[in-house]
Amino acid sequence: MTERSSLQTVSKYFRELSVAAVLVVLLLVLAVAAPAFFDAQPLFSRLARDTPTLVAACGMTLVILCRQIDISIGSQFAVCGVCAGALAAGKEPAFVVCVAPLLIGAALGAFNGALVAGLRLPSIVVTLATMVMAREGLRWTQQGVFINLPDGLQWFGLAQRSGQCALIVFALLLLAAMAWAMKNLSAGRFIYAAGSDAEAARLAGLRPRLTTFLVFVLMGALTGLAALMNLVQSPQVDPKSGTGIELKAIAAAVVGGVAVSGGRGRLWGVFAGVLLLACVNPALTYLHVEAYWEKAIQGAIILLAVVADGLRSRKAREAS
Amino acid sequence: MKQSFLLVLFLSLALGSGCQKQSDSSGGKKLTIALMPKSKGNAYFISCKAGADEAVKEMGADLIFDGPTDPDPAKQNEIVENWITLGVDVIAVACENKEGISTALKKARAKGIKVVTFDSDANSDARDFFVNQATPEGIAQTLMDEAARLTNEEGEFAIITASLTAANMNEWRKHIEARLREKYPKMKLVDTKPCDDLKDKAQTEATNLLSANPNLKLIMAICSPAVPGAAEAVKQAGKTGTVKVIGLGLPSENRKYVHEGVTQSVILWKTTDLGYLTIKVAADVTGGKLKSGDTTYHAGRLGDLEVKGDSIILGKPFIFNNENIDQFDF
Amino acid sequence: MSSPLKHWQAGLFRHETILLAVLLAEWLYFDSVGRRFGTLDNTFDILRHSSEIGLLALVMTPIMLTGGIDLSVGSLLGLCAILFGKLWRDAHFSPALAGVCTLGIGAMAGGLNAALITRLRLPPLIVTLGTYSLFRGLAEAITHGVDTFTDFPPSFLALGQERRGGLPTQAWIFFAAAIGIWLLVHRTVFGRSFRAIGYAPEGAHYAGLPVERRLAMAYVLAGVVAALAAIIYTARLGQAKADAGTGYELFAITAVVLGGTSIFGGAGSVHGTLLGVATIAVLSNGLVHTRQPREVAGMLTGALLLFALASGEVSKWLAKFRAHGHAAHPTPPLSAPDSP
Amino acid sequence: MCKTRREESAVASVLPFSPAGALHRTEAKMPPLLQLSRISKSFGAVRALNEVSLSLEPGEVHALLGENGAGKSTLIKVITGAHTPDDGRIEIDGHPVGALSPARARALGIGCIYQQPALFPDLTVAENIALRLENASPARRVRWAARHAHAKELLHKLGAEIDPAAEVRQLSMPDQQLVEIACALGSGARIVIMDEPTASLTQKEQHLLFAVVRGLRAHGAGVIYISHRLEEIFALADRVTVLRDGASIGTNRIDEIHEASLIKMMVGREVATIYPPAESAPKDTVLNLRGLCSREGGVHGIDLEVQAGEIVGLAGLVGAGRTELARTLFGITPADAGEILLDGAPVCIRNPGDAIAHGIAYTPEDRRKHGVILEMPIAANISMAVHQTLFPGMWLRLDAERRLALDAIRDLGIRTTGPSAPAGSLSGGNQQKVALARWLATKPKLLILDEPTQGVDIGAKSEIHKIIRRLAAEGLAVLMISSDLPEILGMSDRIAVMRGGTIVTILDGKPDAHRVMAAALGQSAKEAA
Repeated sequence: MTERSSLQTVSKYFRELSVAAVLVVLLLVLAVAAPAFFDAQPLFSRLARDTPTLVAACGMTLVILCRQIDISIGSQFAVCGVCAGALAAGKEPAFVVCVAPLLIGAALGAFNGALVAGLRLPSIVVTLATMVMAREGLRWTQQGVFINLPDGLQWFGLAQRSGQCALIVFALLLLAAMAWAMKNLSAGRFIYAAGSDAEAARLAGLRPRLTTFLVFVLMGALTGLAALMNLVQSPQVDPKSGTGIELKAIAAAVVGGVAVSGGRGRLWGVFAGVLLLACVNPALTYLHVEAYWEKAIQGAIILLAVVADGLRSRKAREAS
Repeated sequence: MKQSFLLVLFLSLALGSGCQKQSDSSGGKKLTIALMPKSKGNAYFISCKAGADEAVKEMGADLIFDGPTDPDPAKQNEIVENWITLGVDVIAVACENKEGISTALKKARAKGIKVVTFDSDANSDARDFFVNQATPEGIAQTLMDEAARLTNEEGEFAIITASLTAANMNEWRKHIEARLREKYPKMKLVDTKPCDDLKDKAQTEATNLLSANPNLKLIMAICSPAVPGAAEAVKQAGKTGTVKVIGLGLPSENRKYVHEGVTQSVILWKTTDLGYLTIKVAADVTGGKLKSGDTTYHAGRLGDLEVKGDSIILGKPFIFNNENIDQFDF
Repeated sequence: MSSPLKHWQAGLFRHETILLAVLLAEWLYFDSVGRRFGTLDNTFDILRHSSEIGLLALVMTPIMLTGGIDLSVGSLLGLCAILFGKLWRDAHFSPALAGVCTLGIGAMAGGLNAALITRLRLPPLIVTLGTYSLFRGLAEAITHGVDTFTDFPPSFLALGQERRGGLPTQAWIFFAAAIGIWLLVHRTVFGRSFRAIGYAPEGAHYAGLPVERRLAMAYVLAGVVAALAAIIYTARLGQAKADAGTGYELFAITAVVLGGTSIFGGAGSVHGTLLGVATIAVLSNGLVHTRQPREVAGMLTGALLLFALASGEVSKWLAKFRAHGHAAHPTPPLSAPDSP
Repeated sequence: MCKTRREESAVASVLPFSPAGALHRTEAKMPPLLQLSRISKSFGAVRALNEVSLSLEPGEVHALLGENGAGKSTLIKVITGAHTPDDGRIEIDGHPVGALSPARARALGIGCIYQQPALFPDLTVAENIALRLENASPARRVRWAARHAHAKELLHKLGAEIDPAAEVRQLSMPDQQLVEIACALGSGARIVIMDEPTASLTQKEQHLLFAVVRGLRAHGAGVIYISHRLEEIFALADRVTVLRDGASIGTNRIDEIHEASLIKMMVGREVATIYPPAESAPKDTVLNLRGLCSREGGVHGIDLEVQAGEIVGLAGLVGAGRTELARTLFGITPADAGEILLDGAPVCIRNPGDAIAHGIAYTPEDRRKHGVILEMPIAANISMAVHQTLFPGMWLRLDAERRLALDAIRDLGIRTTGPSAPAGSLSGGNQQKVALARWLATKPKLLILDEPTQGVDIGAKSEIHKIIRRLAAEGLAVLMISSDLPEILGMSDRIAVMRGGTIVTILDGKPDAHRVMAAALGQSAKEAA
């Protein structure tokens, strides 16, 4: 009985476990081949560098669970970062600098959400459009000039190590909180419901379109937060920052087992996905693999993850 | 069905309007200079543009400043061809990729448009003059020599580049490695990482390089966002001073790190002068004041400059360091 | 179809008609403002510059009609370009032979997408997201990013730079491809199947259509045409490098969607896609002629995309008013597929 | 074993109440539970509801009758707040209520069982029920244990053996329907609407459902009950309201009206409910199955013969393997053992393509999802299975296609504006005819019909029956699956009864309902009677 149930859990969490397994293997290889990988300092700053991606991936997970997608977060990220940076450079009080990117992100997200949920336009196209518009608009106004930040802002004025720890802990708390909420709060279940079958949700009185809209707003706010968390890690803002983060986030979610058809997937899987993808690139450096293999290997990993799943569900189909 | 019919109708209309437009010629009363950076939204070229604007104001010419949003030879090529049909008088280009753009530039010259290249050259038969702030060899050697000086000619170092496909940086890397082989046998290039022209990625890459190669002596960042990125990584790793940082970048972006002693030296030329000179040359080539065979050229406020063959020498790359960096505001 | 007036009204609200109006407006505006915009040379420039992305957009159309998407075409263009270069320079193939091989390679790459999508029933978005990185990565790995292929024989470069019979050479290829794909989508059983699959994959299966074979066909075709685009690209620039075609997939998708093809599959047309490509190409070209900075082109394209979608929604509403109330969910396609 | 337990619990839930008691309640004077006055609703130009009035007394089962497209579903959606009416008034307990939203309607005690279960495939049974019953405040903490307990209790009340932790996507159609019913049961709604709840239910589950309905009535709730099956109406309803073309034709007490006049009200004309008689003697064998098995399909040991010109009815409970057998014959879940002989020759069918090539045609159960492609023109739908023959090579021949479609429209009497109208614009019956036309175009030897008249209104139903009979007369071998027992009995020359994935018996001649049900139910035959 017990082992049968344990088997069930295994099959239920197969995806999460398989990703975690791959991650563990990779880490073991590194532990043997390049123990330097686990030195405290690089480890901490590496993790800190990855917190923005994690936050963005959490938001993206919600969006995909809603059977939507948002490829504009890279541009949102840059816009929020630059605005926050400008405010900071303009000697605005710290809390303004911290709140502004969240609000701006939320506003941008609301724009996407309004078009997707309100006008029922396909999200991939809407966000494709807003991505280009935001990115080019920023390039036009900012012309790629860095913004130098005042000294007080980096690590929120904390010491470097404690600042990094703060970021990491905060990101993990956020993840845990969201994971808990997705499982144990009605709001979270509404998101699953809306993604699983919007019409059924409507008939059950759950207002899926409002849910979708709010998820986009949340996505925007989280993007702003991610931008802020990236901002405080260096004394300058690069107006090109955030380029490609949308692909990272989507890839992490997919590798973590979130179904693009909506309604299926868990944040812990996404966490594993983020960690895995975040480890690949440094691993290449530590194992002294030539950099030009990077893209190919990342692509291969994404494919492997989905192919494994595909083969498994195919077996399931044939077994039934 | 209907639409496709309308489409045909539309195309014929387009061509029609084209044919009767053939005749009109460029009424060029005012000199039109088209200036193309490798990519828009790049601080380096913005500071070049500052100088260009200055020159244009001096001579009262008409300046078009445009380029691809991301460094893409195909798009550069496209814009040049658009300028040809637009009928500009002279084109000044910073080439992302020699061959990629030379075809278009040749076409421009065939149409009687003067072509000047700056920052990075095209094939020599594709342009009239090259405003030579520094040849790839020059840059590479300056970088390598500086690196050698800082590390006493021995130890490991790593390079951070924009992307593995950026043509001019690959050129520099080639010459750097050549220089390394012939002059500094005791130095070793351990790794080369791309940063996609993003400061954040440069910082991450540098962090990994530092701990993956414990006895790294120096990081050489050959694209401008990478210099502050690498510096920040070194600083965070607490290796300020033990691991040197040098690279090609703007003073304004690196001043802080240079003062803190994280970055030893930033190598660049006076970008505003480069822009200024480029426009001057462009104007005078069209005006006929500058012909091939000249050996000196009077470039406005820059005074007389040496002309080597078909390239005007702005001067050797300039090394910014703690002493002099505050004198420059770009 | 009852009265010509009604037909005209129906046509009025068709996406393609709106788009055509936008295109004409663009053209007339730029023609009046830009001094040399309307010239034949410029028209040809537009043709030459949009032929590669145009090809990708054309071949993206059948895929999106099946409800799929292919993010890997841009990367595949890069991979094919450098493989073409390698075959010609290192394997000493003649350009013609190298070209043929490249097309074959493109087909195989498309086949990889197809296999993963049909055999394992994986979502195209994810599969091609993977191959998007994979193909580009292979291109960089093979050339180490550094290797650039140049000095192709002029006979080959003519393909991308000369004119034949009054038109740029690649324009002929482009139009041939356009006609071919138009016929494929609108006049053959294959196009029919694509739509059916896009609207109702299961329904198509129950109707005895070879769903997997048709899907595979769409993706393999995409691979071949991406290879063709790679060859033209190489000929136009006279060089092949691993970064060729970066981001082209987004341009292509933009053009297709702008052309009124539904991202959900089923509804859409090749002439719509052509209009989409033309609209974007004319816009970016015209802005150079009116001396607007490049960024504006991007912003306007985005805005145009949203506008087109919104107007599509409006016309759907109007269509609903004419259609039966119960047919409203799901809404019938705006332009009834290939109805004579 | 489990079956009997289901039965008992069902009976238990019936016992305390008697219809008499319910009727007594209705006589007691109190404001109507629900009062709809002159409700109107238009979609674009189409007037879906035209000044419809309806009142629902406490403790009443009020049947709503009408052909497809008469406006029943629209009216329901108005009551549940899914549609907002353009005009008219809604009162509950005599108090007018303003604009209804699904949430508000639920708060007012309105529950609904939709025709196609409106469930979340990715979520568990327990959660599906909970999402329908719990009040929807986002900040609420989810109590999983309570959810599961509650779901278990409700399902047990229904006597349904469904694991609350199972994902709905894994449930069979009838089980999903049961989950729907559980929702309605648990909602404690005072106004319960059931839109063709029996459409996919087996006889026995129907009994469970009826018990639930009577239970609700006895509790003083009002039930609006929609069905095409008149026998159900007469078994359950107190009053019946007939809709036609979006207008209310009239409301009668059930004991004051009889079947014929109801049908007349619905269709607006006399319709023969008698099934067309067999016209031709069966000829030589077309289909011959020997020990057919399909693991994927879940059928085994099938032995069956179908002659040209005869209609073989395939009876049995949903999930007995009837549709599965059809899918196996059609190559969707290919057979992995046994053999299929067509005209005596063994054939191998790996996919629908093969099936079509061998002259097998199949109109699937789920018309909207599999039968036709709603967005595509009628012509395209009809030509879809004959691409090879109609379009030699690969080029479409639109004129030929149009002719084909026009012929079909004429022969089968499809009511439409023209062959280029999207199939989605047709009523259910006409959609079914299009699906039929698609397969007749393939000139099949064997025609498999899966629930050919499910959700089809009476008028179209008898037309489809005539068509089927005519096809048989023309020498086609017909295999007809139906859960509508009278239909099976009326149409079939022979009836093969399935249970547990295989054929348990084949009844010749004209057997009575009891024998069929007995065979279908296996040992618990008496309960079926």
